[in-house]
Amino acid sequence: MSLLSIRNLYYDNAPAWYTLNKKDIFYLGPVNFDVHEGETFSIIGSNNSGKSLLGKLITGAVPKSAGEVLINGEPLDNTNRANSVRMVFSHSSQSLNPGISVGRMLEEPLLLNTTLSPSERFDKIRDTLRLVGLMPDHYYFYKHMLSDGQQQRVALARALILDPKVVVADEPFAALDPSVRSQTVNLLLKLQAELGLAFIFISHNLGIVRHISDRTLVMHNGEVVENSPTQTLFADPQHEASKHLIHAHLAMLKV
Amino acid sequence: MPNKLYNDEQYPTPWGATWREFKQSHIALSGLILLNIFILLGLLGPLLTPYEPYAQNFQSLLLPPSWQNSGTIMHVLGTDSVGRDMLSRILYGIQVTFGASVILVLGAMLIGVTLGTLAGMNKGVRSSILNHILDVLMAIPTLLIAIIIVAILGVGLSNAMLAIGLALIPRFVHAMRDVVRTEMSKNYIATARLDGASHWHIFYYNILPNLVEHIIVQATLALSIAILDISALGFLNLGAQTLLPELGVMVREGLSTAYIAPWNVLFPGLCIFLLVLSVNVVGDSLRSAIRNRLTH
Amino acid sequence: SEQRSASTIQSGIIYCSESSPSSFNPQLDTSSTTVDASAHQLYDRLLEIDPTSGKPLPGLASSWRVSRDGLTYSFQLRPNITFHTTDYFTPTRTLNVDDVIFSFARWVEPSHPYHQVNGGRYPYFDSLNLRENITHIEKVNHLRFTIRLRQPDASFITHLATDFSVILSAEYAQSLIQRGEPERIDHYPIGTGPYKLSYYRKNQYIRYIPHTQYWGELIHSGPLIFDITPQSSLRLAKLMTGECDSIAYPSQAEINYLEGRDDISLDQATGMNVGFWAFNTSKAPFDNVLVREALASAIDKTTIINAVYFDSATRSRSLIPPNSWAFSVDTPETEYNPVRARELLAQAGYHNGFSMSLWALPVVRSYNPDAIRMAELIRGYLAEVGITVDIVTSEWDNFRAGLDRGEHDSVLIGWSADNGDPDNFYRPLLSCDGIQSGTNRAMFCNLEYDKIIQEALLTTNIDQRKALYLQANLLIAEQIPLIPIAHANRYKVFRKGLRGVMINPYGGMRFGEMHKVPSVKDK
Amino acid sequence: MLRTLGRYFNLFFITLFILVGLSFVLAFFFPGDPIFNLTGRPLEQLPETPYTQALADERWLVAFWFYIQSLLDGSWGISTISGLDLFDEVSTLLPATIELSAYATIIALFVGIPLGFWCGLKHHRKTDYTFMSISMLMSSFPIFWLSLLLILIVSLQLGWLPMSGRLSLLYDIPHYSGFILLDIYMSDHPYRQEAFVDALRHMILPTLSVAFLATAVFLRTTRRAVVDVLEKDYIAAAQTRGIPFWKIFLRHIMRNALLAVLPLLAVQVSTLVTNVMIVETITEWPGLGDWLIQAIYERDYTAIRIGMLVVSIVVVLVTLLIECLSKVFDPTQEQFS
Amino acid sequence: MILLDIRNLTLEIESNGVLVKALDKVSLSICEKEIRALVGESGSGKSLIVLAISGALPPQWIITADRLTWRGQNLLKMNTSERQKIMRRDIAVIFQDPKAALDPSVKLGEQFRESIPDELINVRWWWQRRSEKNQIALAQLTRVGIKDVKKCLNSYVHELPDDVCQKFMIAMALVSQPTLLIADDPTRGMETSTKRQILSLCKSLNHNSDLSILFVSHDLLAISSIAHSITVLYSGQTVEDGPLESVRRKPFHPYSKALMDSAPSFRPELHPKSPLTALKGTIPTLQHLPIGCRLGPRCPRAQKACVNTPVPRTIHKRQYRCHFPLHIEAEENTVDNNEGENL
Ligand SMILES: Nc1ncnc2c1ncn2[C@@H]1O[C@H](COP(=O)(O)OP(=O)(O)OP(=O)(O)O)[C@@H](O)[C@H]1O
Ligand SMILES: Nc1ncnc2c1ncn2[C@@H]1O[C@H](COP(=O)(O)OP(=O)(O)OP(=O)(O)O)[C@@H](O)[C@H]1O
Ligand SMILES: [Mg+2]
Ligand SMILES: [Mg+2]
Repeated sequence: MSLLSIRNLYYDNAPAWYTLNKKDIFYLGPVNFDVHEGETFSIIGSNNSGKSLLGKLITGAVPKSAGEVLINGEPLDNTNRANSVRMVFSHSSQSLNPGISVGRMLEEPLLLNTTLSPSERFDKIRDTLRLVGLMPDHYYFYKHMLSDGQQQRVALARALILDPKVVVADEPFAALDPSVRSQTVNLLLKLQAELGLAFIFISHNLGIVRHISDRTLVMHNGEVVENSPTQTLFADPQHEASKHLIHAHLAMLKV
Repeated sequence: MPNKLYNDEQYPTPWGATWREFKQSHIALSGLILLNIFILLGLLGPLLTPYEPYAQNFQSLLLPPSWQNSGTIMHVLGTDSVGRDMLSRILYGIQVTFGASVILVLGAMLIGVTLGTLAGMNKGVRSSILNHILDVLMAIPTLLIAIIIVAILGVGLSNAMLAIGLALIPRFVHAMRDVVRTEMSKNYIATARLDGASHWHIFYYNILPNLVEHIIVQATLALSIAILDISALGFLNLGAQTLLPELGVMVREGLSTAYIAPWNVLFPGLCIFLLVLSVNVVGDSLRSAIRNRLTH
Repeated sequence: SEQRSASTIQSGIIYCSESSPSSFNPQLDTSSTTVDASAHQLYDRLLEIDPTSGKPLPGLASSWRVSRDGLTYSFQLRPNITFHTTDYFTPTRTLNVDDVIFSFARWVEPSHPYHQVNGGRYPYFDSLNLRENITHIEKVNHLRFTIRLRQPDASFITHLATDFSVILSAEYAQSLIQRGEPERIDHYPIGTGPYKLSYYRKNQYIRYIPHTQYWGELIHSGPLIFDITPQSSLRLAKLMTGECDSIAYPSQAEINYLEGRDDISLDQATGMNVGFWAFNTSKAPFDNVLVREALASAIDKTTIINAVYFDSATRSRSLIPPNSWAFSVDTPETEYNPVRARELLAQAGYHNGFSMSLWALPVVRSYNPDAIRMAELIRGYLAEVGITVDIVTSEWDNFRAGLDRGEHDSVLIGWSADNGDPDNFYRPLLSCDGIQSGTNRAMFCNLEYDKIIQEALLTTNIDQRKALYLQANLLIAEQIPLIPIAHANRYKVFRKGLRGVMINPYGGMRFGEMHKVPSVKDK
Repeated sequence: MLRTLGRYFNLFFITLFILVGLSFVLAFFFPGDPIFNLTGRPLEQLPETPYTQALADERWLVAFWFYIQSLLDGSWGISTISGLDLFDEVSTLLPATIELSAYATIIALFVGIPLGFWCGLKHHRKTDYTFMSISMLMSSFPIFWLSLLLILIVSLQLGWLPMSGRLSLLYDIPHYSGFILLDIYMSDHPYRQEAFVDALRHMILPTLSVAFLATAVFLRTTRRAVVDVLEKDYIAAAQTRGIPFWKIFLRHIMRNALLAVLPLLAVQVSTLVTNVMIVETITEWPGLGDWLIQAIYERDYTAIRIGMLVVSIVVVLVTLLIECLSKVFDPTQEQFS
Repeated sequence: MILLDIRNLTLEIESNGVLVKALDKVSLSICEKEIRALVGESGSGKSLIVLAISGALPPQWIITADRLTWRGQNLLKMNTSERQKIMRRDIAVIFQDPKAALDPSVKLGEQFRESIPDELINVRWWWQRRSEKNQIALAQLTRVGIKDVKKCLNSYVHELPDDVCQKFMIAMALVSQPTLLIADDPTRGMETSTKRQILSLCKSLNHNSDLSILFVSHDLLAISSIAHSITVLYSGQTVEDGPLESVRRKPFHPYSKALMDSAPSFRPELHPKSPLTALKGTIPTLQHLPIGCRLGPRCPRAQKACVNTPVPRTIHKRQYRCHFPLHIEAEENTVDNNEGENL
């Protein structure tokens, strides 16, 4: 049975009749897919195809227009969301609060979603910091004292601290350079192996996608155009859009 | 070993970084020292004053400051036309003017920050109406509000404070609304919201720590406005009344003898000037310290 | 032409006055502001008073006669006296008896159509109760008339020469009635005086232009401007920068300062005025003589005078200043004695003192340049005998209204004489009638006192009158309805270029005789 | 852009309505009889009109409707103290206030903004620090004290300039527009030239007092904006494209800095008006501020009501105008926040 | 011929009162027709080099170099107008953040026209210039693959998505027909197909119009598909420099090796989901630079000698700075490799 199922997810931001400020209208959907335990599920697609939006829809950061997100067969809502599906946002300079320390940042989900005592919380935070390869001392650090890679780890720690089942990561490596990126990739792989996490991984870097993901979903203009195992996709893309992306990637490799 | 990298170093908190930037400037430090002196004088003034502010010494009317030929050391800054010691009155005046300003700024801040946060955190019709009304209110000059309030409630320091407070609230609202709104669009707020945080929690836990500095900067701005306005209203006889040793009132009272005893106008005015200057310097330096901290 | 234009424009006189007149008719208002702005500029009287001797001189009336019984006065008017021609009125005839009769009838006859216009109160005449005394005014021919009195009044002639007995235009009044705007008569005045009104902006300025057909001598050819400047310090400043040629009521503190300047002239004379502290005797505890005496002995007048008047005033013993013929040195005074003040208070039953309001005149007046400062000083003294003082001061109109309603416990105010007669002090300030007319701020009504001052009017014998006034002084010293504080000197402060300035101890400013010589420095 | 204009137009009318409503309601808050506060006369003395009828019957909503009408046709009531028609009063006083504020603003703009640019371009150099310190000192002056000091020194000590008023009262200039220089120019007064010079001399002190503070503020805001713009990547990028500095300055620096300064200036309008009002009372400039403050001393509630309405409408109008301009010119702000 | 020659470029920044060397003796040269890649971790100073070349550094920073020349002319000694001339005609720069490098208040069309040098248009009258410039703009934008060109020229920056701005910047840089294009991370966040399009454009310009490129990026895949030579930067120091192929095959510097290994695309042999090789730790911040070789604390081969800054050494057109390089069986390398790895 699948851990996370997306059923007929739709999104559109067609403005209501009374709003004067008509924004660009974007339609997304229908989206259907399943994610299994311990699986890495990648979403690729061209710019503005709605990948990030899909990620937000899944986690509930943006309200969906229609459809269902099921976790273990149950609809995802405010009561079970925090413990099951967590999001790591793409732009790292805005994903951590500069005004509070790492410890407080990590404590927040615990405060809101658990009934742990302060000392238990502290222990949990320390463990999670270790888990993502940081030191307990980082508890007292502020955002500006951390390097990009460390910041990404903190964001990850924040996502992991509630022992979720699914982590949605939107371009977690985009701001990282190759060597730190490798560290983080290794970390993710390790965590997945240890905790049985499912990852939904949104990226432009097809090299990494190919390396770490089990299934890949291709989006184009808000629609899912292909959803197949990664190796199959890279070997034989079906849709025009996927062909475009994958051939371009392979072409660069060949040189 | 590699992770020990940072351990031997004391990293400042955001506050510490601001302070470090702040104290690099001599001007900022002198401003701060001056401001602290004023705060001390405001608190301890009554203990330091050589005379009661109302005590009239009929033997020494309109004495010039002590460094002038006919001045005496008994009245360092001279006396006014009813023989009250200038220095004592100024010390009390600092307490009245500065104290009233601080109190009213605190009040306006409390209300303004609350409203501003509400406006910033709520999108939609509610906040946009609130915003427009407040923007319009902000455009109405303080003096006008003071006039209306005086017309309704009569003159007096507390009414002047009320008027200036009313005029200051929109400033706080405006500033806070903008800051909160940008904060609200940050990803970490979205993350917190996904954790099921309530509005109040988001505000208290996530936004407030980033807001404090802005609030302080706004407060210094407001404080200098408040001091200027309170004394201006006192000067115009729309605020504190004749008998209160308020600095603006003292300038007005000194005016009747301005040509014979210019120190009666000079010293209280100078005191307001220095008070405002110190607040401005501190506020301005704080602002640039925050800016520098963010860029470094 | 440069030269010519410069001199003509500079020949205008600017006088910095202290506040806005409430109207341009001194019959309606005894305040010096109104008087200064109208009495001698816009109007003439039947008679004038010689400022030095105090004797009556011919005015619009070229001659007059008093009957032997002192009850009939007959007057002969000058012929061919023209009224002002302005944008709002063009006269068709010259002055005649109708105008005089109208001017008197307005305040004498309650049934007169103009009597109620603009308030219907004529404070000067009301306080003297003159109306009761005039039986009728009779036209003999168009330039001759007689006035008949009920009983002889030694001061009647002087009353006719005061600032308030101005002659208005009956023709103008008639035309206003026809247009249905009678209230304009006091705001858009028509008179026979040396100047006519050109423009008035409340709180800003009054512009007069010369009345070219003036019957008297008119030396000055430029405009006359009253620059209304309530702040005394600002008036002084304007005088120094040359923005004013003369100013009203220089603050006493500034006089010394002005003496040192060579571009400014300073004339002074003891004023016919008195500044005093009046107790509201209709209110407890001030209805108690002991309390009043205690208050009187609690303050040190000398210090107060020094602080407020800066040696430019005479300490007063009684209501009248020393330069009045009725003045007598024998009047006793309450000494400064705080110990006794406490004892008196204790006797009156106020062992722990009490609190009272002290109303301080909010404007500068010749008799009190700075009532607020005086009030602060008094508060200091009273605190020492255990009395808490709440100083009340508000805008002048409100202030007066409050006084009229008797809301005050005590008030710092004063009186400037309108003519040289001592009755002008004694009657308005403390007689029972004075309460009605709003001049008796002590709300003091003592039949014995009224009897004394009434008697003093019936005789023309100076010694007899003087004795009677001394008797009144004694009564005041015993009852202490008010504490006379000082008689301020009158000053005329003007720039050196101004000529023809004269101090009139009895009344308002006269600009008719002034003119300006542009000095080298001014250019 | 049209939409922005339309929105501001709407906003202005809504604001106007609120202010008019406020002034109507104020009449009830002020001490005394609301009808008297609205018209300046007691009910008995009022002529029989639908408006007075509505007032008498206490049908306040209807009365409010007529009140708006009466405001529109200029019958604003009379002053309780002077008895003068308020519309006439305001129309003579308002130009004086506008004149003073306008000249002060112009001076501040023409001194403060170029200096601000200069300091911004030379930022962190000696001149910049000097100007910054000076402007910091300048902006800390209490306006009334500053004005007094100027009078004490320039007028009284040095005797260079007259200290009060708008024109020596000796010149009898008829009132056409209310703007004194224009009126003198239009009049056929024989001493026109001297009057003109005199008016200019009178103008200097009050204008300078107001401009002094405004200049300091303008200088600081402009400098800040310029420094901020200079630190932007696009300036560096333009430089690396080899575009000459003056072109960069004109097209990029000036434009963006001014766009950043403009909304800040809108906030300054109310401070400016407050300062103008205070200076008016000190230098006896016959404007609305002096008049209003006089009115409050005398509890002239009809005058306060109208004065407050007029001043706030003018201020709001100017503020909205500036904001609207900045929205129109600033493409990044096109949305209506 | 060498176009741009940088030798021992040092840049000192004041940070909290102390001067720190953000760039420490960086050397780099670009020949005619060469495409050189500049890689390095985030914060290693790549953008600073770009700024130093283009002369856009804040004036208070101290820049020193043995050589910083353009076709033999010393750029540091030039006055503004001479330098401007070179920047206008020969060198084009694309900044890292395209949106920030465009003026928000000026329409893109105007900015584009502004950067077209007058020499490129040969029309008689000045009023024809505008339309001529517009023609050029249209052509250029179409070339980089912007779809709605007219709309793009009529928009402000904030109205366009990131990737369009990026392409716009590239088009604007290329319009002056420069000899050298310096592109700071031009393909960040681009989808693969667009990226490829841009890269082939660069390539063809390099081929046909002899355009040299300094290509600054993290994207090893993109680099490997386009660059001829590579310079690797670590924490403000050049660690290795040489032809791309040989560096990729046999990196001398441990850091270069780690870098090459980190790209899974380069290692088809790697099993999916197997861990990638990575150095421990992170790049030091400017305030805490280690002395000597800055990789020291993270280097698997580090030894005591590493506290001294290694001097650059050259072998077969390749340069490296390491005391204990890989793949070089040099006799002076006395230290046992195992010991290094345990450290
Ligand atoms: N609340 C929202 N959050 C994100 N995108 C939204 C939202 N509402 C509308 N959109 C629109 O969705 C479209 C898709 O944007 P999205 O960021 O998901 O693309 P993307 O595939 O992530 O692109 P990129 O590869 O550049 O990150 C955009 O045009 C955006 O305007
Ligand atoms: N304006 C500045 N003030 C102070 N330090 C700066 C400034 N700009 C850059 N730095 C510092 O210089 C170092 C090099 O930064 P640079 O921007 O060149 O890195 P980069 O290699 O371009 O990184 P990225 O790949 O993320 O673009 C960094 O440590 C950075 O903190
Ligand atoms: Mg995205
Ligand atoms: Mg960079």
